[in-house]
Amino acid sequence: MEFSDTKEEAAFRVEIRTWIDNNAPDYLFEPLSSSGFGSIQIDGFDPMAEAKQWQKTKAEAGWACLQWPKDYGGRGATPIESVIWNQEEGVYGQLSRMFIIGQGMCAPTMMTFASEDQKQRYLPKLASGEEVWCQLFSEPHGGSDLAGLRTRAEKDGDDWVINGQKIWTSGAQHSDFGILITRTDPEVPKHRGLTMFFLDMKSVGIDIRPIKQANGDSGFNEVYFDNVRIPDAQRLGEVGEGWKVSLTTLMNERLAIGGSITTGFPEIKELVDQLRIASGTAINDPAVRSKLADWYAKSAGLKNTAARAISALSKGETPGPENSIGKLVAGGMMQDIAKFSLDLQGLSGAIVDPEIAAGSARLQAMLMRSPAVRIEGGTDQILRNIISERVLGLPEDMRADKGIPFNKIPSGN
Amino acid sequence: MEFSDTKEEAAFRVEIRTWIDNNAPDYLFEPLSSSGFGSIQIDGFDPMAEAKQWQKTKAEAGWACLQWPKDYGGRGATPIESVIWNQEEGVYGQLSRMFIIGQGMCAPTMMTFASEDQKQRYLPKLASGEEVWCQLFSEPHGGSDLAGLRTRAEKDGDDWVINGQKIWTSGAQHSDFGILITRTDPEVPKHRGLTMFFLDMKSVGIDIRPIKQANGDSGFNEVYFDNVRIPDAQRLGEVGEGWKVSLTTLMNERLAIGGSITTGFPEIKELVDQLRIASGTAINDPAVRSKLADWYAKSAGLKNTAARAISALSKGETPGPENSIGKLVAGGMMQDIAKFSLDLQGLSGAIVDPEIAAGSARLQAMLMRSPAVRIEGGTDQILRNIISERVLGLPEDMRADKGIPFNKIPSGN
Amino acid sequence: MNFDFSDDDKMVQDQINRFLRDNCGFGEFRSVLEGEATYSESVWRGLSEMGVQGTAIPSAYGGVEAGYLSLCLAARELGAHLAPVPFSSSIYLAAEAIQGAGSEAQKEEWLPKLASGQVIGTLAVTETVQEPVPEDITTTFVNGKLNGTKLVVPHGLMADVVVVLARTNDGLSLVLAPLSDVERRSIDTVDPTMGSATITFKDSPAKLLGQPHDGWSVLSTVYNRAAVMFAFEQLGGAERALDMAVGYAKERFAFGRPIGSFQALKHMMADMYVALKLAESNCYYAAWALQNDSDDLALAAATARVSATQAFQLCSRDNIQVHGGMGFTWEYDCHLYYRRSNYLTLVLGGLSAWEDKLVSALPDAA
Amino acid sequence: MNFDFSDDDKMVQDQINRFLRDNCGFGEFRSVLEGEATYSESVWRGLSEMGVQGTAIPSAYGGVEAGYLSLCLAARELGAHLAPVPFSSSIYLAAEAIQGAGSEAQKEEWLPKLASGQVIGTLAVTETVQEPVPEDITTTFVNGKLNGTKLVVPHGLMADVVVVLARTNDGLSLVLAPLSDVERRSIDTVDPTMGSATITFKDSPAKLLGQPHDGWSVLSTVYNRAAVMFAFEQLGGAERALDMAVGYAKERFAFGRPIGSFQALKHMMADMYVALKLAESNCYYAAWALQNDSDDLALAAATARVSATQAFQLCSRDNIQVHGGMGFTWEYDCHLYYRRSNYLTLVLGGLSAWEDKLVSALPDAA
Repeated sequence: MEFSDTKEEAAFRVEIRTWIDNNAPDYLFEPLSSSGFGSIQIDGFDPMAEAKQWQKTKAEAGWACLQWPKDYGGRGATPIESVIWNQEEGVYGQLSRMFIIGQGMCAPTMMTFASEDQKQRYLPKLASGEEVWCQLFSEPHGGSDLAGLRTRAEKDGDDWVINGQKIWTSGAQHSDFGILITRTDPEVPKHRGLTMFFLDMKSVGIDIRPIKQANGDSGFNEVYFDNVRIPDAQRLGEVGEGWKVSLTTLMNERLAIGGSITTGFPEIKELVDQLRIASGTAINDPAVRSKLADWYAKSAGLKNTAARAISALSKGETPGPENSIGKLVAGGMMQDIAKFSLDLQGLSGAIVDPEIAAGSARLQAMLMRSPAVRIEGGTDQILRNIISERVLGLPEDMRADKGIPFNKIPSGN
Repeated sequence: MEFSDTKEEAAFRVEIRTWIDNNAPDYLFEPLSSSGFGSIQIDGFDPMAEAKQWQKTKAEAGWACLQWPKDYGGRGATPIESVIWNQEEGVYGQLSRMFIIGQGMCAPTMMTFASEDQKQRYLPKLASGEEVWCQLFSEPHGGSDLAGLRTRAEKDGDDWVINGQKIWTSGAQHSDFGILITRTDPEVPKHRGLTMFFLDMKSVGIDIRPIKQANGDSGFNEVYFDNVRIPDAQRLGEVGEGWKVSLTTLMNERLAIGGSITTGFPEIKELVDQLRIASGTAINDPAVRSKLADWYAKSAGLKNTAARAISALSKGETPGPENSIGKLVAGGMMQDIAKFSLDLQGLSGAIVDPEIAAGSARLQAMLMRSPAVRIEGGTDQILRNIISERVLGLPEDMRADKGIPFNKIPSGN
Repeated sequence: MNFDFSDDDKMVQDQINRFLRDNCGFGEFRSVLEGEATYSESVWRGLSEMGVQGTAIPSAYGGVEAGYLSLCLAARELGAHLAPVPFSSSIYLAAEAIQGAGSEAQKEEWLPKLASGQVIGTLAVTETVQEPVPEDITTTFVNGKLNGTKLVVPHGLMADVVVVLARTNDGLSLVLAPLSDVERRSIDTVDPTMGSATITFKDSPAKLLGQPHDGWSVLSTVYNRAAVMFAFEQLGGAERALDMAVGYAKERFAFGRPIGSFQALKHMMADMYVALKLAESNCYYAAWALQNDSDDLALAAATARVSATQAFQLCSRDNIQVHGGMGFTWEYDCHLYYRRSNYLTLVLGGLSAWEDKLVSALPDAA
Repeated sequence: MNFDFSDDDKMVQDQINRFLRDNCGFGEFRSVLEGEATYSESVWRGLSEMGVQGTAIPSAYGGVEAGYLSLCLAARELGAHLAPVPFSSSIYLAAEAIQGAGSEAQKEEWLPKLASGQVIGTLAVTETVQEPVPEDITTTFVNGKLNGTKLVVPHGLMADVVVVLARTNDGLSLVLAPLSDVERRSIDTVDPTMGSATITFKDSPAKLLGQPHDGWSVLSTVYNRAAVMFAFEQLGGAERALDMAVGYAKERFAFGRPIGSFQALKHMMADMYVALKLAESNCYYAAWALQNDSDDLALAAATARVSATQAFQLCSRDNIQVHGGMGFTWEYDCHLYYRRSNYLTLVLGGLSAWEDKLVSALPDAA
């Protein structure tokens, strides 16, 4: 068991650190460091433009998408090297994360299912940030029942014609391309009638409408399809095999490790180190200490679990569904931390103005954003299903839709 | 809204208090007050003999089973009068509770389904404690699935012949009679093939074996039936209607209100008022105070909810399934309280010797007994089902046994 | 013993419910949320016409004198409908402070106007970004003039008169100041419909309310009384949030069945119900203690406050969870309850502070 | 970076697992539980033969010198099997105290005997019914003689030698006393298999261990190191309790389906898994910190201790719940894990005490 870098790892870390020191947009260090939880806000800068510039700089020096093959714009690096990059990139990683859907989820799907020509055409520009991608999976009627999607794709000559609606599409408004899952056969059980495509987001018939979230941000969109045409050459995988293709995408969601998961612990620690409450400085209050200890133990547990996943990766093992615990733990914890931090401040805890509130109102932002963390990308309930069935091997719940043709499944309307 | 007694209620309370002062076994006051949670332990006394004596004394003076008709050994009192009795009986109520299964659950069933002759014969002796009753419902294979019982009753002339096994029968070893639910038809869906009886617990073929519990007590028994004969005249309700009959019994379980529910709050309050911890007296520690406040709010909530149920009773309304919250809240709370109280005492908290441990080791007894509270008489999970379906009207879970003949239901063996 | 509200009180509650249902829909609410108005004047006027503001104010001062039990039920409805009006600040805080500590002249001057809704009042305490302790109060009241800044005053945006905790010679006192000539600035909070403002007094005229130097202890009494009424608002909000969750879970299908048939969600809602029920029973008792000025009002109020805060926080939070992604849109109403629950948790000081008060109020042998 | 145990360490763990599985079944455990023996001598001997007691003791003192990583894995197996032997007291406590504070002569005298299992050691601190603070210690050590009573000493029933926290002149010191000539009385605790005893010293001969007056601080170091190994025992117990629950839930049917298909139980077990996994990762890190005498051992140990305590408490508690009524019988093994989890929570001081230590050990900017 060894936590320190090997000699080679240490040297690689120094190389990265030096390059970042010389090339990172250090004028963004301060604003990125105090950026509220949720969407990035950088006064006086356009976050997407800054992100694209940083990604381009990295790509030109060979620091974009480290694990991708060099042919597709990557560096052909090892998993551990990639983790070291993520650790060293630090706050600038917030800029890079604007491409995470495309690079982390669309790209692995393209690598597995697109033609070599398509890979050569699309992947390098995805790596360099020149082209942005989104993922069109969720639908209003689906919710946690991802495979219950209704967007239709019908064959018409060499094209497919798409009609329907997607929702919760991150970054659709910035995107050049997207991967899209559709229903091509409603008369077979739900997992069997699906087909995956990629498409140009500027296609005729696409209408993108931002969703205003409960916290006032608009990071997601609804995307409407009205007779949108996609050439059959842009199909990913076989007709009717869309669910299997989507699993490639979703599995890669779990591999985005090494970056640190937001739990709220550093924020509340910073608060209670300073805050005065009735009994004195908050950090000295036994009630605060007890909660703080539990939260630290959880956040350390997540960090150490991630370290174990990295170890597994470096041995060529694939991290399994046990990594579902990360978001499950972090979501609830963030919500609890935010609630408790406000509570300690009395009425002034309600203030959300970052100029006035303690800690630039990051904990208030967390209060308003954390309910979504417990829902997006798999609700707490879905994650517990995954853990109990796929990790513990418990039997699945009774299913009302098993083996039933999609168009015969009860839907309440 | 009025919390004080009316003039009549106040007078009735004084009458009870005077009678109890003059007649209660005051030599038992101390031992009953410090009795561990779980079974009653009274050094040098036989609890059942003392309980029978107290019950007999009460019955002779008209203070047994206050709400029952006078003809059956009661007093014909109002619900509120009965509540006042329970409040005033105080610690001596621990003795009376030894008859609670018979008086609270068997008796209502007998009143509804037995013949007038049978009622005249059995109820007065049940009221006076001369005869003790038990309830034979649960089975090893059933668990929460109460209606999944397998004990067979087969007709043979004017008798029924019983074979099978019951479990979790409180007080079977002290009992003269019992009510018994059996399966008379395994070829219809499970709720439809059941039939209820009452029987003499001294019948040939009954074998009673105490179950040693995890906490070392033996309050429950297994009861085996080997060709036990019951006359058809002792059938309660129609053949095949046993489930409906059992609901009468189970519904009365919820009506046992007015006595106070054990939560552990008084015990931990007493502890922390005295206990010295690192920061000083425990009651002054903010972490202790925060938990204490939450527990008090819950225990007050239960007490006030019970008061509302009493109000409803006094208006002739029947308290509904919302009273399921009592045990659900109290069970978990007791477990939390016990754990936290031990925690505050360090290693000495592990001591269970009542002569040495703080508070006569009542909190340690609670630690060891409370897991059973979350299971017996409906698990936490069953109670949440009841609340969500019968109070909130949420749809029932999918059922694997719906409409299937009992002997075709999957049972895993 | 009769642990229930009277039929009269329930009838009044029902009237308020019907009025709010018909006149305080989410359009009304959202125009305040989106900043088109600071509060709903039409709802405020409607409540005035029904006499709701004056429910517990003695008839000698222009009130209805229907008592606190009735006011608590009104609060429950206001909470259920998230009524965007300055009711809580004006009635639970300002009117209570004046009734409790004011001189006869002050009562005669202000209570009738508060009772009729003609004047809106509030209470200003917090000056720093922390739970206030006496040392934090630097606003001064000297020679009839107030000087200083109150950082966050609920409904400070629209109040006409404010009770201010201020420093006098060598102690803290409550003073009463009309808000005609002060600087007020809107301050953003988790619930934009609470009309919060930062108010700066510069030689603003004011008058002592009650005895000098007893400001902190009078404040504590006002808070105890207000806690009961706020608890009823929280209870109303919690109940409505649970209703929303149950309603959605019955109708929304996933995996071929209503999501409300899944135990994970059913049991979550069962726990919401449990929290609600415990809070409700504690609120009932606290209402009785308030109406009867019972000796254990401090304990009853803290108990109701703690459990109603927990219930509203739980129900509003998990209502979002039951709704899934939809629950986190601006368009759905879930976040309005979540916002309100978090503001109401803090308005009289945080939950921890009330837990501490509860334990302090416990009798020595509980 | 390699965050995993070596294949060698895992092989040793596997051997211990197989030995305990074959030789430390519940018959062995129950004979101790029922009071027929104070501990399992055959298991103790078997462990000795495998050299397990000496795992982390230097070979110069008769140990195997295989290091703490290996000892932690051994602890995990002992915890999983609830091995009824005085391993924890003898090795994590007594041997650690002697290794950390003993003179060369004391190490040479005692460590080889502890390493071989020939002698059983323990540590005696608690004298009163509360979490010990320095003022509670009234046992004295004067002129080479111990006087006083230790209320609850784990494995005090069978120990041959004990490290005692005692008062010397004007401070607290650790002293080492053979247990040949003392009064010991069994004391009932939540886990009857931990051999707890009350021990009274009357002019009992003993020798100073380490410097005079540094008893409290050495104790704290011993506790930090022991905490890591106890955390692995807790981890092993938690994992086994979860395995029991999962196994039962797959096989037990109710309502026509395996109870493990109900979300209420599935999600309960998912939460048990989450707690276990967090604890496991924290234990791994703490093992590394222990083996490498890392600067952050205090923090790593407290973190592992807190999360392993929580995991074992949760898993052992909810394992009973999954088993329903059967889980609460003496006959089923669920309560054995529940009992052990509660004893292990307290053995080094309660969870609250460790939460406090954790926060004290946090770096200033976390």
